[in-house]
Amino acid sequence: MSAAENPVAEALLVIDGLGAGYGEMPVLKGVSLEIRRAEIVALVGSNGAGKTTLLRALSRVIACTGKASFLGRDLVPLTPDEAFGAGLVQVPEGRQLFDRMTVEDNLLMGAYRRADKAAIVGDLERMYGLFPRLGERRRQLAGSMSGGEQQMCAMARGLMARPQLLMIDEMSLGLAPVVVEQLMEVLATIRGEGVTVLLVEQDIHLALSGADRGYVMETGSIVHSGDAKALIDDPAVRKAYLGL
Amino acid sequence: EDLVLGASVQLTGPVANTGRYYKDAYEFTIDKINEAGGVKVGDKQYKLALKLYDNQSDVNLSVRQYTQLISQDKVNLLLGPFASNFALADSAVSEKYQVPMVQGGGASDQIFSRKFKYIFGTLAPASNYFGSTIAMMKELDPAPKSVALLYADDAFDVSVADGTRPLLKDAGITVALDERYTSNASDFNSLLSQIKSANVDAVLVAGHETEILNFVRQAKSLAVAPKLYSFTVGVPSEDFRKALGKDADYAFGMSAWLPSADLKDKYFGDAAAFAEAYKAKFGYEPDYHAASGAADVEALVQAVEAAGTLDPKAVRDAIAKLNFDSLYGKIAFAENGQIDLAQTVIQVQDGKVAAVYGAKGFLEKPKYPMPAWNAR
Amino acid sequence: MSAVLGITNVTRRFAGLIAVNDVSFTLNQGEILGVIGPNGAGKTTLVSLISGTLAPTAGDIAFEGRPITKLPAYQRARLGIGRTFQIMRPFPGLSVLDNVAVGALFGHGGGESDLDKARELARAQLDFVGLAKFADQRADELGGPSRKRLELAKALAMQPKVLLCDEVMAGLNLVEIDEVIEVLKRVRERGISILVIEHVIKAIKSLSDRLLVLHHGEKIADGDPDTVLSDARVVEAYLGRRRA
Amino acid sequence: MDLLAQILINGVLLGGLYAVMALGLALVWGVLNIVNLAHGAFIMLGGYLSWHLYTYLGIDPFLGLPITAVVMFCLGYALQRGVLNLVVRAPMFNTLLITFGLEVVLTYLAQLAFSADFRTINPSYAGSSIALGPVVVPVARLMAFGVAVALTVGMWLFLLHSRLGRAIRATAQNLVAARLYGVEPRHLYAMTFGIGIGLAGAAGGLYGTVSQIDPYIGATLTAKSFAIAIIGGLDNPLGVLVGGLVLGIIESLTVLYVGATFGDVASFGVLVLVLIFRPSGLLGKTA
Amino acid sequence: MKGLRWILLVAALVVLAAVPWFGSDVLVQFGINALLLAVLAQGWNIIGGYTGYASFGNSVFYGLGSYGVAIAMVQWELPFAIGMVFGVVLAVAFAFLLGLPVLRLRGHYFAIATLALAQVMIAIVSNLSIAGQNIGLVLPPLNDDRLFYELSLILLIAATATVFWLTRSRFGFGLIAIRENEEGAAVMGVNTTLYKVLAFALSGVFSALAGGIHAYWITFLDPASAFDISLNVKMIIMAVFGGPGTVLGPVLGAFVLSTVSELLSSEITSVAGLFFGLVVVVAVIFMPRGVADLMRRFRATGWRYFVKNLKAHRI
Ligand SMILES: Nc1ncnc2c1ncn2[C@@H]1O[C@H](COP(=O)(O)OP(=O)(O)OP(=O)(O)O)[C@@H](O)[C@H]1O
Ligand SMILES: Nc1ncnc2c1ncn2[C@@H]1O[C@H](COP(=O)(O)OP(=O)(O)OP(=O)(O)O)[C@@H](O)[C@H]1O
Ligand SMILES: [Mg+2]
Ligand SMILES: [Mg+2]
Repeated sequence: MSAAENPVAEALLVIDGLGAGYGEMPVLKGVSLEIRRAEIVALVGSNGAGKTTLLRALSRVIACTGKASFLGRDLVPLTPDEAFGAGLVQVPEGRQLFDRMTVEDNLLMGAYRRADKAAIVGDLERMYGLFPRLGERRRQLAGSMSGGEQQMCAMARGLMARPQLLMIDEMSLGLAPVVVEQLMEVLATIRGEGVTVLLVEQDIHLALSGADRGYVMETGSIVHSGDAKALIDDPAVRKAYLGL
Repeated sequence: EDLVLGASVQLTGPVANTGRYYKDAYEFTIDKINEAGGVKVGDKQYKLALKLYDNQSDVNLSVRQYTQLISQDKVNLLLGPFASNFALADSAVSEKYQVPMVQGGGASDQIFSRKFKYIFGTLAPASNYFGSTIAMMKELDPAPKSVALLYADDAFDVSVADGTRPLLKDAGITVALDERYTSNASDFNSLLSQIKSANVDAVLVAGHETEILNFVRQAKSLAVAPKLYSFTVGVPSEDFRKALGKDADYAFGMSAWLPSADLKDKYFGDAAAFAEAYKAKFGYEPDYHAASGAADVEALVQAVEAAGTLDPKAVRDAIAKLNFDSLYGKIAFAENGQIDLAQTVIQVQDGKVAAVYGAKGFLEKPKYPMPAWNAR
Repeated sequence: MSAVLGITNVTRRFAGLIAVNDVSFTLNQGEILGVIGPNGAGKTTLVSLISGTLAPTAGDIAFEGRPITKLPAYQRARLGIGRTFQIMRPFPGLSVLDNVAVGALFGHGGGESDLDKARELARAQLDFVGLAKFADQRADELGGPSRKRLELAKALAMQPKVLLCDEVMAGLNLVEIDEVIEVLKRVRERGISILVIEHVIKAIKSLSDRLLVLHHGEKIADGDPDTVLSDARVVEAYLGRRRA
Repeated sequence: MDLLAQILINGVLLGGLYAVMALGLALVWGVLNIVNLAHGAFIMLGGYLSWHLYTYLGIDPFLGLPITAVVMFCLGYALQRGVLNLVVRAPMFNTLLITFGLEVVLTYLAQLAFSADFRTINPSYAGSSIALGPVVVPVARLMAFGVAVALTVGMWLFLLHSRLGRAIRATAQNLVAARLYGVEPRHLYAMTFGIGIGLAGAAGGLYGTVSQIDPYIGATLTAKSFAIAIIGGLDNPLGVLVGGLVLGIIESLTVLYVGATFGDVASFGVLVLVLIFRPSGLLGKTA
Repeated sequence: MKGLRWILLVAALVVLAAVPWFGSDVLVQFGINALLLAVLAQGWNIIGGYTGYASFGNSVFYGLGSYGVAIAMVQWELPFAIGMVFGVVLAVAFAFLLGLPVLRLRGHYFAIATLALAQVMIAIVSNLSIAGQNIGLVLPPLNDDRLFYELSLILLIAATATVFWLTRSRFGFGLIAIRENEEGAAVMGVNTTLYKVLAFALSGVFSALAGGIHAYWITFLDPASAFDISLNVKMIIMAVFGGPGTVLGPVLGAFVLSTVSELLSSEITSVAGLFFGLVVVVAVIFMPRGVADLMRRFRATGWRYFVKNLKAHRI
């Protein structure tokens, strides 16, 4: 509905009938959705619904069928590095840090495709400002950090890429409430800078309260969608995911 | 009809470099004998043929190949592989099937101490490799008083060292440094530094050709120049002189065989003719490995002709009784199956091998003492 | 109530960093003890110290009154200490069922020696945590949240006396969290004492009999959940304004 | 005393050579997690290449090093792209198998192409030396040592502080994450292997100036390189230099004080001890 | 289905056992070598395939077994059987003494440390006069290849039965858990140190017995051939080629590779090695999960099996 209110915003990502799976087993069964520039979209759903699979397909690490276009460009034939190059950046499930590299090297890897050296240094400092713990530990090996610290590192690495669309899988996982709160503010800030966010979350309350719009996924397809506030109030959603 | 000789030698693998002497010598000699009409057994005339396998420098494979040669390919008689450890294992096969093997590739004393009846060897005994060198040292002026004895840690070279020590003692030469080193060692800097600091007159090295090459090159780069150094291998071979160029000069060595015209041969005329024809055919000079291989073929042929039959047992007895002159020297096996040949001392002089000392004393003037590296 | 676990003045350092600083507390028989604290406060380190995968720099740990500080991890497991890993470590090439069977084969008291029986026990645990349908899948094919459940099932199959749960609810939605809370409550009914680390405040509140707060490796609060959660220091360091 | 000084110098110079030999192996192993059993065979090929350049074109072996390294780099790049990339995601042991196969193939090809004869690269200065008082420093080894130090330091700077170096490390540690962050792994893997093989080629050139080459030297060189890489640690090229030096010195001292057959025992003994007390090598980080 | 498999297995064993009665001498000798290599690969499978520790030290066990037999028979003039026992004792002692420190290392580090042990053993044995130092020992020849063949076959059956038992025992499960995640195994109660050492020793026993048989058969051994690293590489290659961590994989791997290598060396004698290398490379690319996996899946997928493998493992 937010999209309807804001018809001028350009469609950033358009997915139509997207299918993907592992080996012989299909997981996504024709997913369709649309994300516009500078919005925060929440993707929620129960365990095993296929959210992570969708992000993997969009990042092109697994094969997919159907249509997906990003900024008007067909995503399907791209390789992961090309998808990244187009501005589609993912903070993956399970963090996937470079464990035996330092925190700083991890962040710099986020900026691997960027050539603007000075700006990279600036962004690095910005990340250390956002996550002081990372600043204190810039020489620590990422793999030896605590779970939550690693999550911060993964977030910061994603931001270092200066994405067009940032897809975050399980953002709040393992983070202290106070940090989650800060991160939601960060998302609001970068949205203000024109970055679009696709937020996959189990904490539906959190996700929908911070997002503009939401999609609910169930066993490989979208079952509900709409304005975030409206979704929270949707009795079906409340019953299935909030246990109310 | 064919009289087939079987052999398995190292055509590939780490010792292929020496293995090829045997292949070439076997084929060369067989061709020559066939040109001369082949072998006459009783009143039948046979052509010689060779069945040769590549054992890839793998002992297990060579044992299997010898078994195959005897039991499937039904060869009549056997020629040997190169190297003592191969000869040790393979001689058990010839013994088992009671087919005689004459081999010119293994000199280790163990091969001949097992009381096997079907193995014969044409290399000189390991223990006496340095015998003639030490005899010469006594007559040099000034005679070396102290030596360093270095040897690789394999069966053959340990045997050489064991045989050399009492000889040195008898000659009244002190052994200032007695070191065993790892086979295939490529770094001799530490040993050379010790040699330099012990200031010995002579260095005797029993090892493999690569080691000797390394030794000489590193001796030069560390400016280590004793009055004399002598090596069990390398010096007679062309490879050695090619690899070292001028630095090969002054190196002493020994050979039980030299391509001299004094060694008369039934098929080749004499050893010099053999060497010449060999070089013309294969593009490199034969050394004692090749001559020994050629002699092995001749020994089998002579024994068959003497026995007048192809029966392996009869041939075996004929081999034991052989006594003939060949390009390699006099072939007559001792009770244990090994031949005894005196080693001639040789030296590289101006890029050529010169025979300097033999049973009858000096043959040519040795270049002695060796000058410092920067003075040559 | 008797203490099953006694932690006395335990300290653990990592090159130049004190992860756990002079912490003492007890876990009582049949109790559920909640442990919270900011990211990097030392919670996971504490669990590792108790389970024996890390050795303390100083201090003592006792199980049922006997010192276990020097025992290797496997002996502690046989005594009845089971743990889960926050950064999940299944046996990736084994089936989900066999992952759990390892616990049954080797756990408390040396475990079951018959393979078939162990698999039976394992199946029961999978039912219990709701993973039965994945029994024959390879463990590394499970999605994140299912792996959390697998961690729990593995630890439970050991038939432990003490269960150390390191963020087993992270990444679950509220309905699923309620299911796990139920599971843990039933585990406690079997007489198993539980230490839970969790950032999901709702869960920790409804589960814990007592709450322990770590901050910079130090214990800053220990007591009744409601009191602890309203402690000003805890609010500031951990909860943030929104949740408070 | 002079002897000891001489032996130490020998050890240090030998160590430098060892370090270059192991550098490529450590890179490929530490970064790509490929235990390259064909490493020694690549050193051997590098040696032959240098030998040909020297013998037929008269190019000085040290000046020829860059050529050798570049040619070998191309070979490595092609091999990774064409062959090894096909098995990157197969179970770990497979890289062991496939590099074993490569080593056999390369060795036999070398024998077919170059025969089993020994080759030496013997420029005029190869045997010369500089006398420092009673101590003699062989020129060729000194130069090889200089190249070794330069290469290691260069590698260190490259891996730790360049963008490409960082990406190489990242890809090795987490292929999925690296791809998610814009790395093109096919090319990067090939670059890494290429660099490793280029280094092996350079090592071969150096080796040829101090020792001789035949098609079969590979296996021993691989084993030696292993020991060095591990003693120093795989994380860090400087570690490899340290590993090489430690090994060189220990071997030289062992020959002096214990006996020449104990060189290997000492070096491998030290290796085992280092591993037991510092499993990530002397300079490795313990994570 | 199950019954059929057992019948096939028994039939295969009968045929194998009968080889010396109908096969040529060369076939029997080839058989002895292939069987012993299969034993080595199977022994390695226990520590490498099941426990996940890539041992390069199994050739040390092999060497100890060889020397056990040689020393007993040559120096003490004891019968062969006692020599075998002595070899096993040496191997087990070695596994416990050196396994303890070395098995603390993981992954490639373990591999290299064990590699080093073989080097050290060569140096030690070269200095022991009872072991004949560098010269080695020459054993009395026994012309009974049939006996050697049957002994090797029995040993292989024993090794394979042991591995089969592993797959369905608590001990084997513990080893697999260690392979999959050692820390995880420890916190679940697996005595990792003990299990690893036991696996190392068990794998060593088979290697030692194989070494003992081989020494008596080839009648000669010296330090370099007894502790030959390339033999260790061979057994790994065979186990991996067949499928590590499976019951029959290493045996299949050993048989297939031995046969290929034998055929090559008798057909195209001097470039045999080259082709052997190529075969290995191509095999890894198209069947990286080994012969055992191929046998299992090939029937269902046909030639697509190779294409699928290629697609699944490349980047
Ligand atoms: N690597 C894999 N191999 C095989 N199947 C997989 C793999 N990863 C996920 N799956 C399966 O795909 C389905 C969808 O998983 P996915 O991870 O996309 O769900 P999700 O919505 O992200 O759920 P979660 O809340 O568990 O993260 C699940 O049934 C899961 O078991
Ligand atoms: N191996 C290690 N080396 C260095 N520092 C470490 C190591 N392990 C943990 N740390 C540090 O110790 C501190 C405590 O870590 P721990 O994992 O116990 O935190 P935690 O309380 O579990 O945090 P989280 O809630 O994020 O999981 C962290 O700052 C972490 O970076
Ligand atoms: Mg997910
Ligand atoms: Mg934690």
